Amino acid sequence: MKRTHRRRWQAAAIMTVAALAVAACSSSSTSSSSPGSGSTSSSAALTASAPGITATTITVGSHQPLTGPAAPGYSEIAPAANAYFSYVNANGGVFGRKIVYKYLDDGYDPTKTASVVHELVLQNNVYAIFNGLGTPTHLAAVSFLNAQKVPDVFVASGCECWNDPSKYPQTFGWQLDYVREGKILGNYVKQHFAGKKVAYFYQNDEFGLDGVKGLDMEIPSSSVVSRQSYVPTNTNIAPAVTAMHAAGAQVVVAFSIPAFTALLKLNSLKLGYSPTLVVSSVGSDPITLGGLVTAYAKQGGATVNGNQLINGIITDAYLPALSTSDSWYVLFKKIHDQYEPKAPLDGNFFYGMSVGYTFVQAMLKAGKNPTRADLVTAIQGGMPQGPAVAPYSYSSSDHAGITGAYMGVIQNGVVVQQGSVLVTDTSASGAITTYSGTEQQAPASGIPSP
Amino acid sequence: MTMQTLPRRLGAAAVTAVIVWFLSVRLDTFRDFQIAQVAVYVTAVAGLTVLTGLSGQISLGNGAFMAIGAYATALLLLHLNWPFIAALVASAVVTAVAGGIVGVAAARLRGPYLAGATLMLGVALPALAFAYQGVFGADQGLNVTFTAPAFLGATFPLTRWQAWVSTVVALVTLVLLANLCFSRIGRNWRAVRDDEVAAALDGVNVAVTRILAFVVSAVCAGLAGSLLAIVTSLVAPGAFTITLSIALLTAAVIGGLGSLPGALWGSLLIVLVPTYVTDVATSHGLSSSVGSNIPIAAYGAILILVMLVFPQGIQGGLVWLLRLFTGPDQKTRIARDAPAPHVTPPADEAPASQHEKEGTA
Amino acid sequence: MSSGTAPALAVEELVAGYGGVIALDRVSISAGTAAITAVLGANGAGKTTLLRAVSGMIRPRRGRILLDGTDQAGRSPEQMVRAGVAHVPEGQGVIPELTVEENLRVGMMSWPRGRSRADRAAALDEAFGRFPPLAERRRKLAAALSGGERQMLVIARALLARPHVLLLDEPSLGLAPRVMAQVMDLVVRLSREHGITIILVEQNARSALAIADHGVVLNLGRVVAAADAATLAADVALRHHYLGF
Amino acid sequence: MVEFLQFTLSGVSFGMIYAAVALSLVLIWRGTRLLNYAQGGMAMITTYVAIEVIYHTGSYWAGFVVALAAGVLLGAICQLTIIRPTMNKPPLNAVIVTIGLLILLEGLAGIFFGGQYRSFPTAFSQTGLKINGTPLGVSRFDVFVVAAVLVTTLVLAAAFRYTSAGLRMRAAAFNATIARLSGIRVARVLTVGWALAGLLGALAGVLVTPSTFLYPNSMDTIFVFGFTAAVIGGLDSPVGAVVGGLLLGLALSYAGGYLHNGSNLVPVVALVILVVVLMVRPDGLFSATQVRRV
Repeated sequence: MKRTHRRRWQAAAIMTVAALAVAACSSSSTSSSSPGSGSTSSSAALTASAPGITATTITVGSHQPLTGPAAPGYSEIAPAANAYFSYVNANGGVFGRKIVYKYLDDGYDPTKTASVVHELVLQNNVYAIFNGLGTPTHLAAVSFLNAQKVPDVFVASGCECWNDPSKYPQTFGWQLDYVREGKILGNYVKQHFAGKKVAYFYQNDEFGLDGVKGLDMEIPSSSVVSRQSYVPTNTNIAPAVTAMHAAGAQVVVAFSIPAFTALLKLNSLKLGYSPTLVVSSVGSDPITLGGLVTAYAKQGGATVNGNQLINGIITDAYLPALSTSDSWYVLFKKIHDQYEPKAPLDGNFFYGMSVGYTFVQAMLKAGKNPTRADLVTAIQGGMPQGPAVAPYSYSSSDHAGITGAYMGVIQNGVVVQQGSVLVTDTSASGAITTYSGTEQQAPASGIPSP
Repeated sequence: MTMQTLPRRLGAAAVTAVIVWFLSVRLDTFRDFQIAQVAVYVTAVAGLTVLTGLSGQISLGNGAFMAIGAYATALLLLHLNWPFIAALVASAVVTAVAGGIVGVAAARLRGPYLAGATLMLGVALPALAFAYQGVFGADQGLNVTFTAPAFLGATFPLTRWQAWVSTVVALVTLVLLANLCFSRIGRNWRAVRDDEVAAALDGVNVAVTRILAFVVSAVCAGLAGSLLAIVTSLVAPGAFTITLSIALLTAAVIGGLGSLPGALWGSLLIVLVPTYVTDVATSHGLSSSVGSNIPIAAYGAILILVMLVFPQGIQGGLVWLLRLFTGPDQKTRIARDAPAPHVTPPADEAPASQHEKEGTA
Repeated sequence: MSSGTAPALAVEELVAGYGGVIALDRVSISAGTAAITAVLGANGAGKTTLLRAVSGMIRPRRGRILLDGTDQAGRSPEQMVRAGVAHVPEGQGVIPELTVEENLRVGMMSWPRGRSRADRAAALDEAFGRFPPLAERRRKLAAALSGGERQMLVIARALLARPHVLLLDEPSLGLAPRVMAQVMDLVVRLSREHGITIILVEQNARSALAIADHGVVLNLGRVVAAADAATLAADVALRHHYLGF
Repeated sequence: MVEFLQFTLSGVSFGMIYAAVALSLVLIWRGTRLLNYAQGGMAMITTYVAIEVIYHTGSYWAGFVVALAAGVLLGAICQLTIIRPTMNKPPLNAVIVTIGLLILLEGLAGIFFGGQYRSFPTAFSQTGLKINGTPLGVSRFDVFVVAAVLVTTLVLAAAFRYTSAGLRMRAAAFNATIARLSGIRVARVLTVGWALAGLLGALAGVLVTPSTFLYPNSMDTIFVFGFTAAVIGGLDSPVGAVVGGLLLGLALSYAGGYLHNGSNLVPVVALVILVVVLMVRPDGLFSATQVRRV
């Protein structure tokens, strides 16, 4: 018996060594298998201006929900950005350097996010983390990145928490944050549906809650008759819709992802309930939405197509409409067809391209041999307006990003702009003003000028 | 006997600690982070392997106990600024209570009924973080700030400190568990697992024994959750989905159910395999929808294969190899550590127990 | 079927066991057609293992199992029952969750597909005719039966497989003496009237030898004696030594 | 009052889905004493098959039938290839194998069908039914869902009770030893059990997907609730599975509708119901154990 025990624990100890040795081996193999990093880790200090930057490459990393419940929709963003980078690389790159975009799957699980971000920074020596997706996920990485002084740029989440230069000097938001978006939508509802009964339908997380926060800044609480939240993992939203129906809401403002905007439509259909729908840009992408509701439409009695079911949905947008008349759409479609033809050219893809474009802008502004600090300084110095319809707010005291959007109505699968671009801030008192500037045209070369 | 072997286990633990220390200093800081992760999982999996392997109770909800430990730690660090060690102990106490409650409910349940109840627990508990957003912060969860002590110097990598802390906690847990397993309590667990009636006739209090097992595994999960809080610096419901609970059970069984070294193999598997396969997949320039799903598919395939090739898990396989050199005395403990297979008699050759007795008499 | 000369069932040099344990060590037995062969011995002697080996429940390691002269060793239970060997295991022979009639229908599962509903119905009626108590309860769950009725049910089910050889494991276990006597009578009738070869495993050696033509004594997996039932019953030393009466 | 009616009807419609999943679990449990954690994943795969067929043939019913056939096939193949080898190993091995199968299937779905939401057409109109002006909150399709599950259940129940094949399955499930000694080829019967379970799972998949959309994880939640329903009803009882499914469907619908912030509490409510039931009856509402103990 005792002998057995001794042997067991000796065995355990020996095996531990063996196992950790295995870990060590797999370390070497992983780093060599990740493009660029193998050389950087050894030679970065000698020739390149910063970790992740060599004479020939800029390696940036990201965490994305490529698998798991959050993958639908979001998993196309990184490939889209990557497609834009490939286009830039093929056309001279950034000061001759090619961008190596290494995005890893975190399955929308914060623990995994922490793991992959540590791997990207500590092992693959990325220059920056770019467009890390998701609020709870990125929150698991943000303090580590700032502690490591790694630029954490253009987070793919509309949380206003990224705009905190004193706490997170390395971190920059990009997209229109949900509070601003809520204010702009709320403002529209206040103006156009005064006296009507309003209901909120929102995802029960930071996205929905911040959105509602913005709405409440504009819409008088007296006119809000029902507030229904949903959980993305539970697709039975019949109770929520029934409640809004019963409350007699004539206008439903939705901070929902496309699938749940579609389910909202489905459940209204079942109740013979047809309120005016006001949907945040996240959940109103006509391409995605049209595709999702087509199935109902097919069997919906009449032989309508999906677009007719979503016609008249009121929404906002901070990126140009996906119409052939828009220079950005023309550019991005060209790149899409060349580098990622299989992916659907929808709002998410457009988003990925646009944020990729912004990153190239920032890298060009950061200079020929940028340090990590140079990138942060460059962005804080203010960024020229890109594909987005509204200007960026970037300054040393503001890391938010896009500041405004225009209202629009979905007609035949396209968001048709209503009125001019509106800009605002995240404070309850902050006014919503018309933006006088004009939308930028895409450069002929498709690459921003330094 | 426990008293005599205690020093040996402490010795083994010390040896392992030295090895880990050496590796943590030699390897790059990301490996430190992985060591910390492995330590976190080992702590949780060891508790589960005892619960399921020795006392014969399955749990698909130990992720919930990790969540409880993690939130307890986060709240104490956040609002009361307790030192981590105090928060760690407090979390253990809290999860012990939670484990007790669940254990009482579980004591009457068997097999899939217990699995179903614990599975639902694992699904439902994170939902509370949304229901009480004021306290638990909904999906954003709670931020945890954890820094290396000043005396180590400003340049000391945090990940290494995380690795050290987690490893120490894990090793202490393992030593305590080892003593428990071979004490009277451990023997009672096995007795109850193998034959409740016989155990009861021997004067073992079946209910108490089973509940105690739940408490122990809950405490281990709680400690792991507490460690996870300081390793990921965030406690959010997204980290404690049912996927985590299933990963824990998987690790326990793959490693070798009821074996503490097995807990280590299982944890290494779930930490290293995904990272490794991902890097291989992405480095071969596959389209992201394919490349990102290959690790998932591979992981599933590995689970199936290990279970078919090594019915007793990795530890079983290793011991079998070891026996080739060190004689048959190892066989007994596989037999002892493995759960009694009679719970599901195979549809074909299933000798009714009295026949077996006659056969082996 | 078989010519009276060749034994209906002959077991030669049979070795079988569980895991590392040898439960049967080169056991040889031959059972004449329509005869009752009692297999006796203390607990753990290997009696049940012998039946399980013959019915294919466990795969013999060595040796032959001759049915009307052809070796059947290593066949599965499904095949053995089709070959004409029915095994009534000790204890829980009935399926309590099924009705009495369903339990009996299970007995006909080995029949070739071709057989008509009428044949099956007739067979059922015959069984109920032979066991009136079962007929009364045909739609009740078998769980509701008494010990004796359960034993009837199990034997009736075995007979529905139309066996040449019937393996009975402790049929009298836990039965009241009067019921036990009925069961023993039934066993005798099965051999005499229906020409079924019967292997009877019994703890209760006295009553077993009373009805058996032939007896075999096992001890620790080996045959220690094989003779006429009468001879065995008369052998005082053997009785004291192995059969405890 | 109208709301109550609407909650009830939509609760029934979802409840029947849970019932179908629960039934498929019960089928396998009764035969093999094994819980198939991959049931949802298998249903997800067969639903992808259905979608491909529908979009190529344009016929819903072609997809429907092919999905069920695929379910039968997948069930049988899985049992023969990876489940049978685990039968004489420690029971948890089989459990882990099914979990591994689930993960494998979800990975393969991602590889071959991509991770995006796919919408699934329906056989009948999704526009809501009305009774003299009052919307019921359910569509013709929901009626079809309920009918399809009920009919399938009744057919199966009848087959189990009155056919020789059904008797074979029950005998094998309750006492494999006796079954084999009576000439029933138990191994074959178990494969058939998995095939039928695969069929029920596939049915649940095609019926629920129009209201959830299809993606590799789309059946996860459905499986969890189906499992819960099966446990509530008692894993040995097909009737229990249906009752458990309806019970859960209704309870969750009311909880979502009447509780403040109910959508968050849905899983908690499910847990409470489960615990309460199991505390009163540790083997579920319709457990067969009473019979067993005799």
